[in-house]
Amino acid sequence: MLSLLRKIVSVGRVAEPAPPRPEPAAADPAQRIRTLRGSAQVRCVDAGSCNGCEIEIGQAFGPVYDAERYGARIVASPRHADVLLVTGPVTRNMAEPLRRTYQAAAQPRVVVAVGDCAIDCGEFAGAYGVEGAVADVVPVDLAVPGCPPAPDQIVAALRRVTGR
Amino acid sequence: MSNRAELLDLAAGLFLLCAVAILWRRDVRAQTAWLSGQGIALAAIAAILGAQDARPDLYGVAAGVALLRAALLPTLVRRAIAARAEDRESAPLINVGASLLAAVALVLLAYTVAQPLVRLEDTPAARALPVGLSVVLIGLLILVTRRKALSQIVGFLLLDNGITAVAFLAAAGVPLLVEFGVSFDLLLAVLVLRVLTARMRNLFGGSDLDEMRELRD
Amino acid sequence: MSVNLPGTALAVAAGLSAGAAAAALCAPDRIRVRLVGTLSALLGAAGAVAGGAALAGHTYAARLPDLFALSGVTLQVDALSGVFLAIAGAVVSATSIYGIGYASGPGRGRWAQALWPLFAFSLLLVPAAGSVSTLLVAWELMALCSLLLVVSGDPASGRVREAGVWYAVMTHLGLVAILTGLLWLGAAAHTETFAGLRIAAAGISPAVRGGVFVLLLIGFGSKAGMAPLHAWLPRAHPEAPSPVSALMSAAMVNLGIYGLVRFGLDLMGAGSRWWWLTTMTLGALSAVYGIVQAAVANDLKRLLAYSTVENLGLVLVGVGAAGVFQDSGHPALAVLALAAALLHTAAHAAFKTVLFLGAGSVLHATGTRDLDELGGLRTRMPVTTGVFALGALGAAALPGGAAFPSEWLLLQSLIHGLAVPGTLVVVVLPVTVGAIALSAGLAVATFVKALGTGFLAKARSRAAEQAHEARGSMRTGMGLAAAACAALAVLPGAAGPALARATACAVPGGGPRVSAGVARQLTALGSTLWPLMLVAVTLGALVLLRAGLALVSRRAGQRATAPLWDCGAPPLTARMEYTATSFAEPLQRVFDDVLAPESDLDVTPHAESAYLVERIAYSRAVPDRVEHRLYNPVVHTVRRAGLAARALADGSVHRYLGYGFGSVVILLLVLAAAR
Amino acid sequence: MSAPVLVSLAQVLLVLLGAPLLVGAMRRLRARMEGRTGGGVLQPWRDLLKLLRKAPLHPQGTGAAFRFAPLLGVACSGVAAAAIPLLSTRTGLGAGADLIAVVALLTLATAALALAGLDTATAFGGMGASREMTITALAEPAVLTAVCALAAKVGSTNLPAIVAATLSHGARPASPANLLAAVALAVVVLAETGRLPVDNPSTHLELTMVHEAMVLEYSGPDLAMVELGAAMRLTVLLGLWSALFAPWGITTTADPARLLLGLAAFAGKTLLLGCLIAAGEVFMAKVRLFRVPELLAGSFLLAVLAVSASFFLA
Repeated sequence: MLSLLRKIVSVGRVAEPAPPRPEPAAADPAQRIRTLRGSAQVRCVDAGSCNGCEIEIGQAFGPVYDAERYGARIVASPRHADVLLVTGPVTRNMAEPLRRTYQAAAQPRVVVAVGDCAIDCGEFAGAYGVEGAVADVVPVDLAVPGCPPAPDQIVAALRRVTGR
Repeated sequence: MSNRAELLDLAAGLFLLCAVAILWRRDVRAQTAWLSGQGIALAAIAAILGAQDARPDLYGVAAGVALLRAALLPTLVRRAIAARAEDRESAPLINVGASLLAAVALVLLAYTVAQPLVRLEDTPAARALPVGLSVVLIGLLILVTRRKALSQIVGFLLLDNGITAVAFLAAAGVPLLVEFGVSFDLLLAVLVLRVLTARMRNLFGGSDLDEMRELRD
Repeated sequence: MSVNLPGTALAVAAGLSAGAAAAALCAPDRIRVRLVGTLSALLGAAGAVAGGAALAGHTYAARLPDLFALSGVTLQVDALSGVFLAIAGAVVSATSIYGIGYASGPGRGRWAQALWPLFAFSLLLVPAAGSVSTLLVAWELMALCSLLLVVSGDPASGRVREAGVWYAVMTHLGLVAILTGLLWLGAAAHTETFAGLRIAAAGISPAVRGGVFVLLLIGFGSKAGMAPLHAWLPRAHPEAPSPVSALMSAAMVNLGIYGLVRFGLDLMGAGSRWWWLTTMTLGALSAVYGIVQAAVANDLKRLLAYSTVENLGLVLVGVGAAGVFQDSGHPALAVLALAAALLHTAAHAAFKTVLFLGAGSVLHATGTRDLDELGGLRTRMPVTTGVFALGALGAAALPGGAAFPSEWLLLQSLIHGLAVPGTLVVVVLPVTVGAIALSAGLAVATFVKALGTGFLAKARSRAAEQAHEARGSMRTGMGLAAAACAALAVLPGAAGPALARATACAVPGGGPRVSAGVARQLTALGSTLWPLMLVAVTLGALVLLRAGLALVSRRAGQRATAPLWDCGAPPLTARMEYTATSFAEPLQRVFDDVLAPESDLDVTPHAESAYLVERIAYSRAVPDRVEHRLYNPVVHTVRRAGLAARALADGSVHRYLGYGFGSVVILLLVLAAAR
Repeated sequence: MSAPVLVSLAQVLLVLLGAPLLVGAMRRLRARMEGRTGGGVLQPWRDLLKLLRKAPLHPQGTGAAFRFAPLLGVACSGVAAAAIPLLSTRTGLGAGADLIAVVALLTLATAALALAGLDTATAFGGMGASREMTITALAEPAVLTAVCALAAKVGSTNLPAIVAATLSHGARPASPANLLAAVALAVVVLAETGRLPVDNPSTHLELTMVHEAMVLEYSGPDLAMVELGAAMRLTVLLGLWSALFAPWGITTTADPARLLLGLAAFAGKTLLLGCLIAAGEVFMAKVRLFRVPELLAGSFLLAVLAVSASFFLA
């Protein structure tokens, strides 16, 4: 316990200083949906990704990028969520669960497609098990390109939702 | 009531709390930490009694107790654990919940049997006597119900702390010499047990007492 | 001279009882059920009036020498009897009205209906008895009627027969204990009327009184479901028809308490401390054991039966505490504890009537008592669900429930009792408080389970899906009992003066001053609970308003309906729900050592490979451990002795005559030697 | 309106407004110890306001229990806040501020939420309800026995009376009976508010959830009420604990200046306790569900010892 305490003191804060707030654009959810200003509960949906994007999302909520300071928090149920972070091309087996997850979230809700696969199926376009991009299944509000996208890009997208 | 009596009560309460915590926790390392705490409480009892009766020799005893019970003995036990990780859990024979309920009964028993003694001499020290007795009984309970040799040592130390407390409270302190004699015996015993468990471990790979039954012949 | 209210009411009740029984036997089928039900309800009302009058301070005493051949009948009604009369009367009323709808189905015999008013009347007669012989006769009448009613449910069913046998044996062993105890007491006191016993008891040696008390504790305790003599309760209550279960559980078992209070506290003047410490310990044991069993029971009525064991255990704790305090010269505390016990008896009667009648409606509507097959009744049986929820709130002893004031009072008396000097008290009281608290906590879990898995959520079987609401008269009966529940929950203070009078009968040292103190305390309790309720309700309403405002300001329309969150993989079926068994699983594990559940896992491998599983069967049962460990060995021994004795009976008449002759000779020899 | 009623109203308002801030501070401290920055003290309030603005949902097949449990939770915590002497012993509920009644009221809120969990007919809802009720049932003996120890000396279970009696004896809080009862109740407070080591409030794994599992189906304003209720419950229980064992700063009057002092003391004490819990959680892991009974049995033992100690020590 003492060693843990010593480590806490010696490491201190590892979160990088906050980059400037992204320029608010008219298409930002925070501009459209005033309800969500300042707070966004996030539910991640892996619709068939290679888990590369999940690792980056994990980093975005980790100590270094610390998305929580902008009001985003991961929750356990889509009922609690305002934002769905969807990754990967939507596989046939995940299409229906994704639709149901979207329906389960209370209005207003925001869908963020994370990664190239989520935007246009990327490498997996046309594969036999793929139903399509996320936008083919549920309406997408924001897209974060990259394969995988860097955590700071994901954080920037979340900041567009919370407006902080 | 005087300030000193209140302090004595508080020290006795802490002494009892530590005993309960030792029974409560499974991790032997945590148990040794509480054992140190108990040693401090015991030293405090001795010191308060010394202040009360204006007996400077009790301060010496208190210092000795603090050194031995709060620092030396727990450290020895902790060293013994450091060697092997799997002995950290005390592996009780009956589950901890049941032994805690048994402890409730034991404490109430201690309280009941100590009543005549308390009535004999109604001083704050005498009234704290059931605490010492309870700790003795809890120590015995640990000795009986724990499987690992290391937690047996802990139980043994608890038992001895209880006996010392009873001696302090009932006889308002024992002579310095006797206390040190007993303490060094104890130290010796712990050292011997430690060496033995270490050797057993090297020979048989564990110190589960149930598995040692075969060693009797 | 004015009319004596309790006496008149009792006479009316007797007439109504005879009338109802006659109607059951003679009336045409078309009106029979309704007529008997109405007359029985009136009978109950008369009993309640008698009890109420007694509680208001009217007393009644009468001797009817010609009514019964040898000893005559002596009646005596005071405020203590009044409590039990009022409870029994009220319960009879509610259950009789309920019974009209319940009994309308096919297969309800005339005999069973004729027994009902007799049973009801015997429940009134026991507390009104004024002498040992009258009490014994009434007691036996009650035992017989209830036994026949228990087996009237479905005589062909093996389980009903088994329950009947258990009940018959235990109730009669209890009767033997009471009989022996009371005859012993009567012989020692040279009188059999209560008034005479009260005076003579002081002169009897403590050893005799102790012996009598032990016998009475066994006899009355077994009627009150005191562990380990409770074994008949979880068998008889589930198998009996529901109104009968309600009447037995809410009114009959109370009479065991009445017996203990009447003889132990009142007539024998509190006796020694060990009597009451024993009572208290056994009470605490019953409370914890009963509720632990209830927490893991799947059968709704078995659950309720074990809850009866728990609640009567709490009442026994109160009675025991009253005895201990009386013995140590603290009449005020004794009065407080006894008042708590009596109030809890009343509260238990109210909510247990509701719960058993509710369970009866469920059984009526679905044909099952198994909580694992119920669920979703909320939409199809809204009234029953609402009423059951009120009863469950009472049984859980939460604020707003019927049992909360009485349990609160009981805890108060115990906590204040810590001021009584004495090592034993200091040792026993905290542990008892812990036991009460544990039983209260487990009661919450138990009734959340009963309500949550039985009535809320989704139906787990077709039977539950096709349930229908209870009939009108059944709803009325349940509603009456529920109203009593609500009244006890919010206005416990109103019972203050009545309880003060009742306790004054049993705790002689109390005197009017102490009783007035208790009345004050109870009134204070009433006013104590009022603000809490009031504020809770207001605040609830306020928050509701706020939520409503938020709703209106945001969206004027209705709430959007969404399917349940099924983790994205439909369908979410009723098979995925938590059942009552799974709800209780953690508790069962925690109390593994107490319950010793029996589980059986049977894995059938596939024919082709031992690694492929074809079928897994899992079964679990939580038998009553006391029954297994205590009763079965006794039963086995008796059976073995019986088999051995058969060797004596070889069918030869000469031999039997010889036995008779031999015993007469031996008896004469013994007499001669004794001379 | 009389002064005690105003005191009670002030306490309710204080808990209502302050509870989310306490949760925010605890999250913030934990984030800092983990090397993060965290969402800020005001974040729970932002979350709550957002949830209140969201569209309410009615999950299919749920009934009144599901609908009203969150409101009841807030109401019960609110009434408890009015009853417990957080700022002053002169609260508006007077004789109604009974320790046993307050404990029972909080249990009522738990039971209602458990019923709501069962009402959803989902596996997780039932699982959470079952676990929560198990823990609550086993915590009860420790609570009431500790209450017994505290009440035995004062001769009353009335909260203002207990606190006033403790205040009038300067050194009393440090008596061994209080010490043991304090530890016993601290364990219970952790169990009842769903903190580590009994329950992990920030878990996302359904199978390890206790409290969270019951509320998975709530959304929007209902969820806001659940979270507000939980936060208020934490604040109220911490306030109760500090009122019983560290009553410094609580006035026995309704004097405004002293009330302000009491307010500062209350905020300080509650914040300190909350931070202790949050900091402790960084070092602690959740215990297995079936070791929780051990924890609570230990707490019960301490409570019994507290009762006995109030007799043989002092």
